[in-house]
Amino acid sequence: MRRYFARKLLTYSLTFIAAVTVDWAIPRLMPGNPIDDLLARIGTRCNTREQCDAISSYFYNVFGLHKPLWVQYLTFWKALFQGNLGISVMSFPEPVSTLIKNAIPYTLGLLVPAILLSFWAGNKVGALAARRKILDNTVLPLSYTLTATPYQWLAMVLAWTFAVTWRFFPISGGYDPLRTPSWSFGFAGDLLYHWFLPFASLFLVQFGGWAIGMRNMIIYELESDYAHYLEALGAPRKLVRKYAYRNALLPQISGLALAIGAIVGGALVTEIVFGYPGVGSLILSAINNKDYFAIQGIFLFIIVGVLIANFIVDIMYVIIDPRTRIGMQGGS
Amino acid sequence: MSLRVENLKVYYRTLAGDVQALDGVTFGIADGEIMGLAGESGCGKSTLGNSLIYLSGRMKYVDGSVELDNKELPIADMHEMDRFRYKEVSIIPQYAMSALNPTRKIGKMAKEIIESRGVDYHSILPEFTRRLELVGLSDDVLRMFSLELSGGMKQRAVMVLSTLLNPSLLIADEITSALDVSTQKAVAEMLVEFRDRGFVKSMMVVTHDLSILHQIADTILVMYAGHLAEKAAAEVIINNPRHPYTRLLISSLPEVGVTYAKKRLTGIAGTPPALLHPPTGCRFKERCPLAFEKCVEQPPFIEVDKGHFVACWKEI
Amino acid sequence: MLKIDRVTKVYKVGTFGGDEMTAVRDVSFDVNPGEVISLIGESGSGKTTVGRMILRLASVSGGSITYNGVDISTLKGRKLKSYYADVQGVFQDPFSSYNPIFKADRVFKMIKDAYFPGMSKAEWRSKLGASLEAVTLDPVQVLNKFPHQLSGGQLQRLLIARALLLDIRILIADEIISMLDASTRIDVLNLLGELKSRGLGIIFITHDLSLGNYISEKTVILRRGLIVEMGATEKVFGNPTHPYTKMLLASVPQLHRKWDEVAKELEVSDDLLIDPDAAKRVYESVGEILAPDALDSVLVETESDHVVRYSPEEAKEKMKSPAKEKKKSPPARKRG
Amino acid sequence: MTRSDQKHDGLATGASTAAVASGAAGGAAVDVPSPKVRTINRRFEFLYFAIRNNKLILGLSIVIICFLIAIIGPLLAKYSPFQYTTSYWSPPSSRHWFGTTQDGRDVYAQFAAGMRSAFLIGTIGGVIASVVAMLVGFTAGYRAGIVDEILSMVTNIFLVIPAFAVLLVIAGFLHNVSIPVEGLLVGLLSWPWAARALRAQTFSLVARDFIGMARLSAQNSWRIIFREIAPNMSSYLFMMFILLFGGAILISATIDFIGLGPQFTFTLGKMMNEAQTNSGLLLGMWWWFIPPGIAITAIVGGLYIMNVGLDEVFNPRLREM
Amino acid sequence: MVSRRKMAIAIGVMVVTLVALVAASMGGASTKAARNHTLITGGKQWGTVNGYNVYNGQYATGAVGLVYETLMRYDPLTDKYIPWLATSAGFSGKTYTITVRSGIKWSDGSALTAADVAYTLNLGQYATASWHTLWAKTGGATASGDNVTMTFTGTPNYQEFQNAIWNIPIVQKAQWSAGVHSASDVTTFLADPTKVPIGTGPYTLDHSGTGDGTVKVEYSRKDSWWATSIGEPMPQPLVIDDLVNSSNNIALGLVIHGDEDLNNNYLPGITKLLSSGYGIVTYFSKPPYNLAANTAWLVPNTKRAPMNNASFRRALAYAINVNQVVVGDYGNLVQKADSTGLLSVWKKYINTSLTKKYGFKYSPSKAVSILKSAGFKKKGKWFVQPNGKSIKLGLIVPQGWSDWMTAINMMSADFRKVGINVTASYPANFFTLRNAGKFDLLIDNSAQISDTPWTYYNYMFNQPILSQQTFANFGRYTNNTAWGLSKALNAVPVHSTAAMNKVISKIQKITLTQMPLIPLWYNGVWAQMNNTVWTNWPAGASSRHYFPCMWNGYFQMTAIDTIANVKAK
Repeated sequence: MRRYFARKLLTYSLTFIAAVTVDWAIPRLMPGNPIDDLLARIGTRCNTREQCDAISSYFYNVFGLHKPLWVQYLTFWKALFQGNLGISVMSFPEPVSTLIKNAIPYTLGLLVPAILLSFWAGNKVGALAARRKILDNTVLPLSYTLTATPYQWLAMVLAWTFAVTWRFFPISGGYDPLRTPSWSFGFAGDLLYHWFLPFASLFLVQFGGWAIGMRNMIIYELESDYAHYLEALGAPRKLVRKYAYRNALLPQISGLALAIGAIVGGALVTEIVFGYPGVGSLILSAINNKDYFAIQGIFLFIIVGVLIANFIVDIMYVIIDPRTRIGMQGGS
Repeated sequence: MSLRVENLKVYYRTLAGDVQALDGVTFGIADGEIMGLAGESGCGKSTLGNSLIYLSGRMKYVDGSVELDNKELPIADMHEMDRFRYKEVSIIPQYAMSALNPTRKIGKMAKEIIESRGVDYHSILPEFTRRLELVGLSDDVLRMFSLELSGGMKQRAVMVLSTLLNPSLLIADEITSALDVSTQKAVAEMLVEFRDRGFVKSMMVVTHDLSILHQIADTILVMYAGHLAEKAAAEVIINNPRHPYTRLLISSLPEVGVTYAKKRLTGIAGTPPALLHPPTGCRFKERCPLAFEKCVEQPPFIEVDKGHFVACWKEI
Repeated sequence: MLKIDRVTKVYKVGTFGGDEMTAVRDVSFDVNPGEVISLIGESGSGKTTVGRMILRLASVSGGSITYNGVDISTLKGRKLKSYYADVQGVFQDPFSSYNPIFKADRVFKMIKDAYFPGMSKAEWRSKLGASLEAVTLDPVQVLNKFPHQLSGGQLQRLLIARALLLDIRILIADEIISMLDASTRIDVLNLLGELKSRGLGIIFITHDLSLGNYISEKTVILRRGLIVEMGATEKVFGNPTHPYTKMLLASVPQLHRKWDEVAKELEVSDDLLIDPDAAKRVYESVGEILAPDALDSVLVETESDHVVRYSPEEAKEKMKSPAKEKKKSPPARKRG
Repeated sequence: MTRSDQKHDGLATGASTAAVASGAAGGAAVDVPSPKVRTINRRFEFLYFAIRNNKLILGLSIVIICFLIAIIGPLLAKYSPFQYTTSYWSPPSSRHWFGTTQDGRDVYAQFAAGMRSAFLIGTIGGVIASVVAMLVGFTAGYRAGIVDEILSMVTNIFLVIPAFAVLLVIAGFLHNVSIPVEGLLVGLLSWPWAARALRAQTFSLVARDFIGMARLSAQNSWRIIFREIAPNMSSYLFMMFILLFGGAILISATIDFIGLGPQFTFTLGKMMNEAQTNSGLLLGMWWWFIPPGIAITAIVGGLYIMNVGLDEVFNPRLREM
Repeated sequence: MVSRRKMAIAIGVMVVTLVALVAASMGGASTKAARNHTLITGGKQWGTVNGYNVYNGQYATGAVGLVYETLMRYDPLTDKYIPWLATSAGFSGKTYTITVRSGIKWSDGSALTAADVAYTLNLGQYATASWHTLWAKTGGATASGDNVTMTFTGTPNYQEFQNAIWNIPIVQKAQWSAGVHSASDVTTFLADPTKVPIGTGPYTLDHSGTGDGTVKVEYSRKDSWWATSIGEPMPQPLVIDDLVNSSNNIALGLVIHGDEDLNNNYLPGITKLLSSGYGIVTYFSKPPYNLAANTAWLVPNTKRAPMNNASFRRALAYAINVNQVVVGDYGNLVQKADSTGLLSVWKKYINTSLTKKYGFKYSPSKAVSILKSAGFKKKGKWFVQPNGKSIKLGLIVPQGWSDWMTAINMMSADFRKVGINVTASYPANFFTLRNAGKFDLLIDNSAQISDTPWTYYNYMFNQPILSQQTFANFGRYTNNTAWGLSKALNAVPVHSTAAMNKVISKIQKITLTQMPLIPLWYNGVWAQMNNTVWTNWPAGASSRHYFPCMWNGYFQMTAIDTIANVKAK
């Protein structure tokens, strides 16, 4: 068990180190310079050259870009461990970590329910579809369509249908801007109201994937030896399917671990479509504003988030699958 | 007679057409009898074993009837057959090592399957553990996953589970082929023990290994290319075979003590016929050294001696 | 010619190879032209590993395998190629030995490409014909066919023919007949016998004692990577000494003798089903891994051309009186 | 890794889960009555099932139709995708089949060009990802040992890093990503699941005796990998390529949607991006953003369905269902 | 069938939730102020609201104007300065004297004094202050009584100084002197959100409403505002919410739904919606719909050939079909620029006889003939330079600026039609390329509307050319005469129109003949207003001639009048 986690931890650490290094290197390898962009933004207030030079050297200092690269790299790490992701250019002088902190609740609020509910519902419906021809003939094509749909497009279609044409839901935002965030039912309701469409589009795309996966896995499981054995002993179909479902769920869970990265990507673009104030919208404005520090910070945050999510799924898998659990305890 | 099979025909559906894997077999197994079913691969012996309990997707019931304890087995009806499975007919499958659900503890799986057949698990549990002990397994295995058992342990667990409801007929399908000689012997002797203790009334042991059957079977039924070739008491088949195929088969088996230098054995020339379009008449005639004109007709499976059935024109 | 000298194989298992599993331990024997050696053992005995090490399909962890005085683990490139021109193998599963998507005679083509690139078509055809004839195969029946269109016996014989193309000296036959039907396996076995008489050295790996007995001059009984008994075949089978050998012999299903008769004769207890505890013990001893105290056991030559493994104490006794020993060795100890 | 992991490796999305996994499962263990029955030619058998598999036919038809649009579509366009005409915001008409954008460009022309781009990027991304996956997977599976350890670690690292986020960052910093560059990036980031699946497959194939036979025939490693192992996985490789192809289209559409894609070529994602940023949604210009999404869904969905069909064709166990 | 039951339950739960959601959102609207007391604006604030430091270029929308105020305001529509915190401000000789209005109170209740003004102006000692170079030419500001004076050591930069005066927000000495001790403090002070900025304007920042600043910045009206005493109406909105903008598209949605009363995004297609019943209005009801804010220029890099050739630059000017951009790209939301590039505010400075003589208009054939007579030759499809070298130029704009991206696509097509090989692209590092002079052609509009054309000419001719040009003369045009004239213009006192015109005419001849920059169109003061909740918006057809715009610098022009005059419906 310890060895298993040691290995996982090693993978994750290496991933993290690689990600941090890439993250640090990319903006420094690319053409362009964040300070130029920052100055361009402030440009209207900067009327003479001396003044602009003074400001630019000031910003070079603030962002530590005047130091040798290796110092910058070490500083980057040091700052990272202090939870310091640098200062945002677009929201100067706000720290990037604050920007991310503000955006997290929205992204998690979208992602977690969407992942869990779609996983649960997709698997259930997929299992039902494997059982019933009618369902199979309806759910399956629908699922294929959904899972092949780009997240952003489904989001656009939902927004167009339910927010623009029918006006059932708001087009954008995390809550009615006139409201002040508070612990009230009114505000909670408003949050949910704004949450629903982005959630629905994330949910639907993933749902399709899980449903198909489960449907196909079940069919495989039903062809396995233990299923045939049960059938030969006259066990009712229900029991056989129950076993098949349980066992088919395991690869689905490991599939979940692999899919998390893609789902996060989907959530980002969905947020963008709906102007949902999460990490996705944040990274878009960071990119549009060439806010290197924010881009770096958000990227790292996403990596860490995905690593944590993967780790949770790993643990879940270990708990659910006796094979890995026993294998880890050094059993036979 | 515990089991009575009449003119059973079960074919395999393939692209090219039906493979006549089991083409009209008639035989019986008496109460308390262990019948060995032997033959080369592809002779239809597993098809016969399986068709008595579970016709898989590609198997097609064509003709014939099966009677167990004077009750007709609805082998062609997947659903109807459920009533008889496990309780009346049971199987230790070829894939016994992988027959256990990998994600259920063995006890729990047993409970679920037994209760699904309307039997109270708790009342049967003492007997279950007793039998597990008999085969050298402690009741700890009930709290284990199949992963935690060795191959032999899994096989024994399946043997006990399969026979727990004291079926009238047990089909043991190639259960010793993948085992080492020492384990093979233990498992084979266990089968006998199960019969002796009345866990099962009668048994059909499907294997390609005649020497195993000689050790444990009361009678041996030899199949060739979907047809029955010979059936007799085990000793008779081994020591006094009458079908040319059986004879050639036995004479080609090396034994401890026989050496290449001293006694050169020979195999049977040729290969078994394809069953997609099987030859008419005796299906062995192409390889048979004794074949003559009459062999173009299919020889009947006839009792030539008491309890000794042969399908060969030369023996009639 | 081929000398296996205190060969050990350790597999690394577990994460980062943290654990070790010794599959073969201190195995030594020689193979000479015109001689068949049977390596007999149950699964996990290391018999296949020995074969794979000789064929350089597995590396050697300890000891050495030398061919004509050259350590084969040093062979590379052209030298390895010429080693394979002398030493070849045939494996257990005939269907697995052929790439299922290519025609079966591709195995010949590979040999031609590697060893006879310049040979003319006609010359090659006659060489191939000779090889096929040696294994009694009709070229018309077997050439230009997919593996699944041929029977197991035909496939195994094709593989032997493939080895014969190279004018080999040593053939490793790893369980080559265990997956064949009873009606054809004896023919393949007889073929090995013929090759032997042509001067080939054959290592015949099997779990079936009767087959080893049928064909070989020398027998090596392996258990959990260790040689427990070894010697001339008639001595090993005629006078089985190690309890494991006896147990194996007693377990072989025989056509004309029942198990109890053999057991009685060999003094192997056969009470496992009567007494659950006994049953347990037998199973556990079969499934048991190498007992630690077996490590200091030694091979003792009990008679000429017959060595048996004993514990150190017994060995001392044996050394003193190497005469016909019939005493049972203590039962294998269970691991704590 | 547990066995089940290996079996079900490589699942970029839930859908591909089973599709890939199914490819991994071995042949059927049915008691085939006689070896002679198998004499039916495999190719014939494949074709027989292929032309009778509705899913394969349906998926393939969709993909072929899309492909034809990509090939012929641009030839039929009366305008260039970047050409500004004088009819702005117009809904579909006989002059502009798919209507025009707010600045008067022909949506059909953009759509047709976008279809071409989609197939191009799918091909580039799919090929690159397949090649990397094959190199890594084959090597790791064939070499085993320390090489395997290292490659697996690298694979796992790439597997956990969300490719999309990396692409976002790289594309955000690179300016003017062309379709080939975008395809390259997508390809270089989407191989890991395939590599892992291939590794498991190779692992099981290496244990097969014909590999040993090839070695005994003095064949070198690469020869064995590409002449013995790879051909055995051709169906699997093909299905893997299909999934990578579809995946590349989806990922690139997302990148393009964020506005980080190619500037001088039209892609379906770029169309959605322009429709979104120019408020096509709010202005009710459905003809602008509906077609590209339908096209992507059709291509990718068609590929998925095709894949399941192929799976059923290649894998006898699934045929009865 | 347990699973089916679970399914049913699940679907049930989801339906109930959904219904609850809709109900919740339709019912209880418990906002702080009723909608008809709340003015919702948006369009300026991109990204998070970050800080209220008005000397940092990205201060929260409205911080200057609603909270902080300036000494003077300037109304470009009438070309008049409006005394604001100062009752008067102007030069007498080299001394600039400011008389601070009495009776003005800071939001903490204390009075605005000359000391506050002097303190603010003396922040110019720090290099990060925008008026640092101006300040350095003076002996600093000194306060005496209600007056603050600054005395120049040489010729005063009249134009520049006057421009600065109405752009410097006045801060409270007591609050700022506590925290500002260095150059960096000037731009970062008050970053701490718990510190309420103390200003003189009609509104105060409401931290509780602003929250984390990711959604909006909220202002609450003060009960009293000094400006009512000079006839300014008390603004009606009790609350102003300026929403954080994430995309034009979302902004449009808000405007359509009446959820944003005033929006200052560039919203393509807004004209389509003017008559569609959403209640949306613009300043003008017909083209160009909006007032002009600045000139978009085509900037040729004069350090590269053939852009160093004035004839070539002229040919470029003739080749561009600006009308196509105006109609096709902008949907008539902008206007074609005058040949001088000067905004209509500066009409009085345009020498029409010069523009008649040297002005250019779209004419591909003229472009070709100019090129030919300047020695350019056609080689196949493309023109080559007189020395035979080929011409292959890039035209760039920043990535993501969609209207400009479309514009350069259209323009490069125009150039290619003439035979000049130009390719459009949108590099991510646009600003780096621009500042370093690594480009052929680009579009820029850095110079904004102001009280003096000097800002434009400073932008055009600023010298010397450095390795990094951060704010002006991106084309690196070196013309000492022109630069000298620009400096001379700076030294002409404000309001001396005749003296200014004399200098400007000379400059105009240079701009029209040498074409260091090619004026393209006037970017608009994008403003779409919704009449659903608030009315009385500025309109060209009414007497309310104000800038309906929340951009930086526009409050002290006339935007504050927009706020003061809106009325609840």
